[in-house]
Amino acid sequence: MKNAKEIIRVGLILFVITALSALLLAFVNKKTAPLIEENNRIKTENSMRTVLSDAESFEKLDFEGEGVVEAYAAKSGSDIVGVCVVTEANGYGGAIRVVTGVSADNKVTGIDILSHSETPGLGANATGDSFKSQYAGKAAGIGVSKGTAKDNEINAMSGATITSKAVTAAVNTALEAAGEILKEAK
Amino acid sequence: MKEIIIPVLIVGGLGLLFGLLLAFASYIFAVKQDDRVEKISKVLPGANCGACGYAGCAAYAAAVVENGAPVNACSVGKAAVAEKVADIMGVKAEAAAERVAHVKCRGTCENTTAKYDYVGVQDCTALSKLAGGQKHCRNACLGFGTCTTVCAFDAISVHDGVASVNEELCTGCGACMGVCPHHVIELIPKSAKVRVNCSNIEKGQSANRHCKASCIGCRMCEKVCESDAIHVSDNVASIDYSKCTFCGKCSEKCPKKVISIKDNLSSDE
Amino acid sequence: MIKEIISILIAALLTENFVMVKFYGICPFLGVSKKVETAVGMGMAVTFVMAIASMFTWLVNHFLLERFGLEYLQTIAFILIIAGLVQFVEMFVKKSLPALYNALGIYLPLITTNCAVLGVTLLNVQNGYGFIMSFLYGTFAALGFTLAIVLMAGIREFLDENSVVRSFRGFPIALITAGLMAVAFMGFSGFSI
Amino acid sequence: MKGTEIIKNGLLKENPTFVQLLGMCPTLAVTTSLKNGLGMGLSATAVLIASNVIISLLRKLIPDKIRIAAYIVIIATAVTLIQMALNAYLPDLAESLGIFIPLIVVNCIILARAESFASKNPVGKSALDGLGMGLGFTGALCIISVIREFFGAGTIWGIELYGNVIKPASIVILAPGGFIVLGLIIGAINAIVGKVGEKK
Repeated sequence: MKNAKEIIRVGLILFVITALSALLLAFVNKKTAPLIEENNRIKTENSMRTVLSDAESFEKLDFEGEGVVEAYAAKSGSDIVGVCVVTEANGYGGAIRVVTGVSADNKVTGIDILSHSETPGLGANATGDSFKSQYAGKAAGIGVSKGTAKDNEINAMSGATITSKAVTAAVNTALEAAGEILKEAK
Repeated sequence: MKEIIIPVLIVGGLGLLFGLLLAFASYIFAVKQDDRVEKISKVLPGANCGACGYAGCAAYAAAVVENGAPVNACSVGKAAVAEKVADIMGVKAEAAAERVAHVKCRGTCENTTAKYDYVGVQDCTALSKLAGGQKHCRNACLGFGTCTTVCAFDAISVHDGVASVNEELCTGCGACMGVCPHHVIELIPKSAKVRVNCSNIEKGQSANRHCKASCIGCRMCEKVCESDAIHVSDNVASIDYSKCTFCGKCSEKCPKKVISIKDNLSSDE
Repeated sequence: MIKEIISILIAALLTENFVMVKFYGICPFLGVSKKVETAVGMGMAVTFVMAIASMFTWLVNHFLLERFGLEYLQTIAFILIIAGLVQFVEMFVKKSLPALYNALGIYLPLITTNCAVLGVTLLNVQNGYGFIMSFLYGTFAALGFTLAIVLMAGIREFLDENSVVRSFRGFPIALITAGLMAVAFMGFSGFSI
Repeated sequence: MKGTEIIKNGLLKENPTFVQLLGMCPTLAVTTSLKNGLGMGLSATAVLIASNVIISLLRKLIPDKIRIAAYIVIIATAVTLIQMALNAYLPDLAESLGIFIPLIVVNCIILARAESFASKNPVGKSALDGLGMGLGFTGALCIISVIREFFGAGTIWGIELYGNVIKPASIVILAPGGFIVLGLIIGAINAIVGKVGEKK
């Protein structure tokens, strides 16, 4: 019978440790979740401003789409100047969240990387302007080329083709979503 | 409040489940291992050199506990380890016969000459395949240092074409003995003052012709030894150290000075 | 469906080999690859843990975490499951295969922190694989790990330590060999069905 | 062992990266630039000290049967807490260190030190061991990342050196480069330590 008592004792010790850890985590998460939410919202707001500079305010739209996280109508005054779409795609190390600014005539005004877990020094270079600026002015269906980029194509980063393709996929998804939103708004 | 209780229940539940599972499993899989084996293997140096004759320290520890292997067999750990192992086993440890490697050859460049010029892999085994090596004497130390590569204690090195052992570093693990293609190295008690420095098995005059420092099998040492410790078998003398009293008479009588006394051994190096 | 399984198999074994391309599980990969038997033993232990872990973590994630929106608990829940499994495997191997247990030594408990095991469970969630797919990906990834570690053990056993410069023996030459193997595996990148 | 000896041990004699070859996953993946190497090293040191202290506090409580599960839960909790705190209160620091924190959970050094040191020694020594091992790890990471960044990207800490003049060998940053650079460094260290050993 001694064994049974021992087994229960060991089981309870692990229960106490895990329960305590979960309690701590839940408590800290409860306090930090709203803050993190707020930080993310500010960050998204800032990148949307950089991506679509001539918009003053961003109104969240309830738009559902495959790979689309959220979409905002970019307004200056009352008329819609463009659309900002936040999309996600799977890169080399994990999900990459991209915000794409789309002008009224369905062209990319600019993109920004909100979050990624790509390898530092390789995929992580996607956050650099030299890579992001390639998307400006492109229309839907952007291609990725390893050699010299033809029209509507961007140059993949050397050693990080998977990341380049993932970011491009995210931008294309955003362009399609923006197309639908702009069609409805007209 | 709900979103605190639920995680605690989920992760806590998982923890409890695994706690019970592991505790239960530990009884099913309880390994009846004698804790002395654990203690002994901790005390051993862990070099896994196999000098004690077992596959490694863990195997030696198990052998000591299960089938009573000698407590002082660890020649690397020497007396210190033997004591510790002894008191774990509750047995008295007699002084371990500390053993050292000894090269039975003095075929240096001036004592013997080369049959041919060898250009190829600098390895004794390779060289020994070519007519028994570069030196005229076919049992000589080949001098390419394969033994030095396997010695984990850097105790053996080649000087003037012949390997020689630094007895302070040598732990008697026997790795060099195993790898020497001509078996010129043997393990002898460290305290052995009298040593035979040749392993040439040829008859007198050809041995003489092949190397100035070779044993010609004249048996003078055998005649003069009172404790019947030294014998000549296939033309080379060898000492039975359990009988040898290190009186040194054989060394005086040996016409070719093949048998040396340890204290003058290091001087003539 | 079959095409998708084969493409995952090829990816896990070659193009995205867990050790050679994704850098997961290097500690045991270097530590245990001295002899082929221990490498195979380690491969089997990791395969068992990764296969079971992939299934178990998918169940826990689907029915418990996602239902209550507790994604932040993923790391701790998954690693708890893996640790439980590894300790179970450790006891099992200690009882029935003591020789393997001694050979693996510290590297058996270190399977818990083996990035490959936790990596595959998190990847299953991120790729949104179903129950069967998670199990398959876990097993294939483990086979990729085993392939790499056995190849490495084969090379290191064959590698004659004596021909290597004394200071490069052991881990340094193993690392350089692994680097050259990684170059070979880079040849597979971009290959897909 | 005295305090200073424990730290020297972690830094030199039993350096986790160069001698024990633990924590390889983050070491090879992250050392592509000095900034990342330092970031990873420091965050790993913080977690290592925290987990060593907690584990050595609880070492008498935790039965041997569930030691791995208990240790890893403690480590994972510590890491997740730090990650949450960073994201909430120091968003910009989290920005640069964000990617490294989850990697720490699977860093073998922490569990290895917990299992071989913290579970057998009092709190003071365990904290010192955590510090020593952490600094040893950070030092090693910095050495590797300086070399890989210089040859692979032509920059150090992001400052352009020769990148536009000669095309840097980007393979040094890729997977094979990591293995080979680390192998060469350990070989060199063995050679140097070997020489010093002989002279002593």
